[in-house]
Amino acid sequence: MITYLEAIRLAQQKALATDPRVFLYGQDIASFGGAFKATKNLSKEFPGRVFDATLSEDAIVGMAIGAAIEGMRPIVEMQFADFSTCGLNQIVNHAATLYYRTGVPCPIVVRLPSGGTSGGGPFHSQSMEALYAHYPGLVVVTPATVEDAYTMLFDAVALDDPVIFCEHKFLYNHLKAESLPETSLPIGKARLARTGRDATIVTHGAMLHESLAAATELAEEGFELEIVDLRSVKPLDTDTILASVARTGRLLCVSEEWPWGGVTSEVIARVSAEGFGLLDVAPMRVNAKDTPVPYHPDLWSVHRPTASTIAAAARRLLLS
Amino acid sequence: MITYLEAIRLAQQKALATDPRVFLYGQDIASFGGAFKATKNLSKEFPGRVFDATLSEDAIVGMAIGAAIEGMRPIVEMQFADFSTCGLNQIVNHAATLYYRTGVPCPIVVRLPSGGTSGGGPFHSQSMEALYAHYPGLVVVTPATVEDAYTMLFDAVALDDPVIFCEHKFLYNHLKAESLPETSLPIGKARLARTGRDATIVTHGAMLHESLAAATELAEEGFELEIVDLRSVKPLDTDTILASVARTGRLLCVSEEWPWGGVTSEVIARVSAEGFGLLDVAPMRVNAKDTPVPYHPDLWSVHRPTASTIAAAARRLLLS
Amino acid sequence: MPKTSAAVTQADYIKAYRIMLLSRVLEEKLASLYRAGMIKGGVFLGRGQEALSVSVGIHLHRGDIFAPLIRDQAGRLAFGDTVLDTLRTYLGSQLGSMRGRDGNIHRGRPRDGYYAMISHLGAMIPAVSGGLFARRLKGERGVVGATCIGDGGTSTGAFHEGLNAAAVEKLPLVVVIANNQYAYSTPNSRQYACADLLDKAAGYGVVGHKADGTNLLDCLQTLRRAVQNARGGGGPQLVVADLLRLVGHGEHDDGQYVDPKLKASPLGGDCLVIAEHHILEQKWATAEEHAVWRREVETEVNSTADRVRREPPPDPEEDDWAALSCPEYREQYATS
Amino acid sequence: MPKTSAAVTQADYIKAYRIMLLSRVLEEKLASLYRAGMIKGGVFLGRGQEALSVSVGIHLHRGDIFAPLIRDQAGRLAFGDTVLDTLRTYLGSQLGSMRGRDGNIHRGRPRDGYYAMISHLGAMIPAVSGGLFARRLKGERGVVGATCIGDGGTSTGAFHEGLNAAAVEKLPLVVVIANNQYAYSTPNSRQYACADLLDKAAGYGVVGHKADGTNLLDCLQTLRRAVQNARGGGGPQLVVADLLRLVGHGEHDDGQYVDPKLKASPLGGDCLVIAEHHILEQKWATAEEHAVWRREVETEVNSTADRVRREPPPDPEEDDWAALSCPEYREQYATS
Ligand SMILES: Cc1ncc(C[n+]2csc(CCOP(=O)(O)OP(=O)(O)O)c2C)c(N)n1
Ligand SMILES: Cc1ncc(C[n+]2csc(CCOP(=O)(O)OP(=O)(O)O)c2C)c(N)n1
Ligand SMILES: [Mg+2]
Ligand SMILES: [Mg+2]
Repeated sequence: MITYLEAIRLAQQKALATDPRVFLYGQDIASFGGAFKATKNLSKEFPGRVFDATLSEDAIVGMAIGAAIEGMRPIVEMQFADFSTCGLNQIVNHAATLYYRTGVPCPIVVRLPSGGTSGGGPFHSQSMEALYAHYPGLVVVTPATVEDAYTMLFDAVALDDPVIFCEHKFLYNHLKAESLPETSLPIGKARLARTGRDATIVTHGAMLHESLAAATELAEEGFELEIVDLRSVKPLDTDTILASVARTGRLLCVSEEWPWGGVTSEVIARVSAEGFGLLDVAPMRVNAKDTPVPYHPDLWSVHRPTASTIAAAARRLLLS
Repeated sequence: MITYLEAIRLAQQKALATDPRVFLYGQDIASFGGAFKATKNLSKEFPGRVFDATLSEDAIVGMAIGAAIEGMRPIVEMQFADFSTCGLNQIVNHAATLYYRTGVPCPIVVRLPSGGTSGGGPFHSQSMEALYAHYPGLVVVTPATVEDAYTMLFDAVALDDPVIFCEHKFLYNHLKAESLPETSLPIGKARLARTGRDATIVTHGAMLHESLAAATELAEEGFELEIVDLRSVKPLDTDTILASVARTGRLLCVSEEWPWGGVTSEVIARVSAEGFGLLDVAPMRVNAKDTPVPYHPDLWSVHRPTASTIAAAARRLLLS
Repeated sequence: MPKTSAAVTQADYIKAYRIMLLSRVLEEKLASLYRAGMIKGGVFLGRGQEALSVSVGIHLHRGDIFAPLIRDQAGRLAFGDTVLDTLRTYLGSQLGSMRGRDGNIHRGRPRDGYYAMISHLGAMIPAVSGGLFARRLKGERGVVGATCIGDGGTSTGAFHEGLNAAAVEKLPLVVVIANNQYAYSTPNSRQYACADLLDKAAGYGVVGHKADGTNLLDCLQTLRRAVQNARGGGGPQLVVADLLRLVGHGEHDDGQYVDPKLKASPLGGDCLVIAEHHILEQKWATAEEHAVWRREVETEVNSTADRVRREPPPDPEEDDWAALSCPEYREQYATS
Repeated sequence: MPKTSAAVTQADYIKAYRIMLLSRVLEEKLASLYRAGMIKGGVFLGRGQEALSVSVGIHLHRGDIFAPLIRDQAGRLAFGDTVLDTLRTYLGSQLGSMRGRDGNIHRGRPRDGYYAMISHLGAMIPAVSGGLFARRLKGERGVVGATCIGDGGTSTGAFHEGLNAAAVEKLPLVVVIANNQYAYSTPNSRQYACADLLDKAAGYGVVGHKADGTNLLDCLQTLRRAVQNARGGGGPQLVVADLLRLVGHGEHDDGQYVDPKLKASPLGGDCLVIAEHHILEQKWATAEEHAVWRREVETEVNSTADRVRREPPPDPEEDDWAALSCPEYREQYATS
């Protein structure tokens, strides 16, 4: 069985093996294999292609940008997504503006181990997809399955533009697959993770699995929920969302991020603006609470959406 | 006549005069009076209370946080909003989490000279309110009038929580008022900038004035637009917005920021979720284009919303 | 203020040693609670760094500012933190200073000058500087602020900006670099290229001090001098202590990447053992007295742990879920 | 690679001087276009810094990497930038390298190793380092990368992180600090506390060089040595040149805060005038020849400016408004 984490490792392995322009750069990723072991053995397998970085997120991203200008395809690992705030300036103001300003694309991939886990606390749990999606010039992806972790990372490396790769730590060892696909939906396309006629849940990342569990719960009550896994939040596949809402007439957006200006508000804004007539009732959203992510497992499990809070919201939506 | 810029200067003067805990910290703000002269003469008037900082945004905010812990009320000036990305980590991960984590509030004000001006280009034009509003623990305000620039800055200093004060550079010398009010709406309350029955425009900052101009244009065509000036984008005064939409049935959100996850998407998401039945037609939005802010004046004036693009959108909304 | 620091006495040494011992025993307890699955997230220990850390905390007064980092359990205890609050924070007790909202090393009581670190390394340097700046503005004299960082942390922009700003303001700041040879798995050879981290002091225009991190006496003397210099108006002080992290980065890590040569070198000495030997050699205490000390701290740690484990966890229903202190500015979202 | 650099010849000096002269005349033109309202935003000149800047650009080869900063018009021209593209970028011409999307000093041609600075100071240091790192990975040898920064820029975290990372990788990077005594209005006394910015070199473990920024010969010699050291495998080189900004921060600023004592000191000398005198004294050219040089550059600058002013501005209707290179990933918004 291949875990989500192993899929990320294998995608990097494949990228290194097939594209000489690829190299890996990040803290503790060489002989140690990374804080989560996402690069385990790669430095041995690809000597001179995997480098330990200094404790300098700004320099890490800046170095990757320079290397990309020279035609390389760096994959950068942030030790936790939360530390990318220290490299944010280079990401949003340098990598993201390079093509627009100079016509030279900036093919870097920044891997962000994202999202909450038990005991992670305020600084090792953040979901930063909305922050990066707000800025023009970045592609922001949020794989929710082992298959997507693999194919989307490989595809991200092939892309000429900077990609923020939000991989979810909660899924690292939690998700497993029998085998890995050779191809898949391209970046930018959402996927129907479950079909149903009664309401559409739009979600991404770890919340896909909470939403699927909620749908199972609701199915026992006779409701069929359709679930759209966004896969990438920028670009956002409005067409697939609208097509689903056209079928169901009801929309629930679920995300582990903070609510203000997050994926849920962007999705609801688009559906309301572009598919107003498709909505039978008011769209709803379920987000994390608007506080830092708490440390204690009991607080954490209430802070983020779960199958049961999603199911409760879905029930309200279905009865409205 | 008092300009918007002078109002900001006077608010700081009043804060320094009335509260011994207040001090100012930022690049070139002491004897030079700041890049925009928002602190002109204050270092002379308040010796030992206005300090030139090193070229170190992270340290500037970090110092302000420490001073706030010790009971002071620092007002920090970023030379341009765009450079706050270099201090973002301290803002979103330190200032914004302090109260939640430790119970000790963090009363700092970070002034961000925001928004586009002719020839400003990609790095001197950004509107960063959405970035900060996404994070829990911050109050984010966007004064659009001389009066608000004055009262909201003074109120921001009095607030126990960190405030991101997005002052608009385009308005600095453009807006003038006869006199300054003693009191005003509190932070967190939106204001009806114009009443009308046909549609609601929700906007903030420099876009208020473009929207007002659009409303004047539309009035000549017989349409009466109501305009809500948000004043603060976090907290967002959903009640005032909903009350207006209840009267007009039509919503157009206008913002100079980039669209993805910006104020317009948050407002539309809230109105759709909480006031779905109030909407007669699909809500619309007008934003800046999803690229860096261009340098050439001709590109810039098409990149951001203007009275005429807002009027055009309003016409479509009214006829839909 | 005297220019030369008063000598470290036997009493000072023993006081410091006993805090080190308490810290070591407490950390062993934390490790065992972690292994038992009772602490979630991670446990990060200061084993091998107690001599340095205690020397920082012990030279600070009430009214000073201290922002400890990952491996400063000993310094925290010396500055007034308690076994009780340490355990409460690790176990996420409702009654701890962080009320379960934050945990492990991310704890403090800012109102008491004991700042609560954020994870982002380097960030506490400007924060302590700002605290000192505020004290100066308020007319307080003789205050010192200290903060610790690792070899890895010196590579952050925050370290640089913070130390530079403190130097420009000539603040009474003591920055202590625990050069434990690794940042997580990254050896110094991949972290910096200067001959010695002390070479950085001149580049900031601050006073530099070197200490042998395995030697309690040297740490005490060096920190006494540095703190007194700062207190006396000498501006920022940069202390670099060489030592070795005698444990994994966290308790999830066996640290097998650590070079055996380093372990075998003088850097690999255990400061606690060395100090114990010194006390016995100097006949400042007998082996029996020492055994009593250890039993005392073990009793304190164990009984406190038992007590905290019976305390209620934070109740999500009771929590106000408020990131802002002003209730009127808290946001309402139409979310579940 | 020779360890000692070849001497700077008369021809080298004159070549450099003539680029300085071109730069000065071009910048005067930019200032007048700004005053006439034809350039929007700002104009930031390198007056007084031409000797240093040209010395950087002139020692780089095709295939090297150069990331100039605010005051590097002379260095840009030496590296191959043109009067034409400078004017096009300032005037926002459609035909300029930035196509009106970015302007003034924010220009470059990254594909030619000529990186386009972003405003955030310090950011170009890791970018050039990354470029050099890539070249090394690709097996290229003998490449050098250079970038410039001000006294103020040394206070950024980016400067520190970038230079440190370059030192760890021992990259052939030359970082040139134009210590022009002010960052905008902020004097060095409020910017750093070290005795000399050169004291920073040891803290990074890089070679330090000092130059007299008012003296072209010294700048040429120093940069030649630094660039050759880097090219020869000596790792990062830090060059600190002392001089004075002989103009406001930008053309909107009269710089009246500059200390008159500094202006009157040797630091306040105008490198262009000093070099001109040197040439005349050395009889490397007559006053008449010099006058011809000046007329030539004036003609070039004026005629190019006239040409560019007739060029079309960017057409918003024609622009694809694309921040991403891959068309399929461009977002569509239901906005007007
Ligand atoms: C800005 C930032 N980047 C990354 C991390 C993740 N991280 C936590 S501890 C650590 C290693 C720290 O090494 P060092 O500073 O030498 O301290 P030590 O652990 O050796 O005491 C890293 C990389 C962090 N906390 N902050
Ligand atoms: C990170 C960052 N903060 C603030 C600014 C605004 N700014 C532009 S130039 C400048 C002064 C630069 O001084 P210095 O580095 O000495 O260069 P000089 O202008 O003297 O050549 C400042 C503060 C900036 N560009 N980048
Ligand atoms: Mg270390
Ligand atoms: Mg300068």
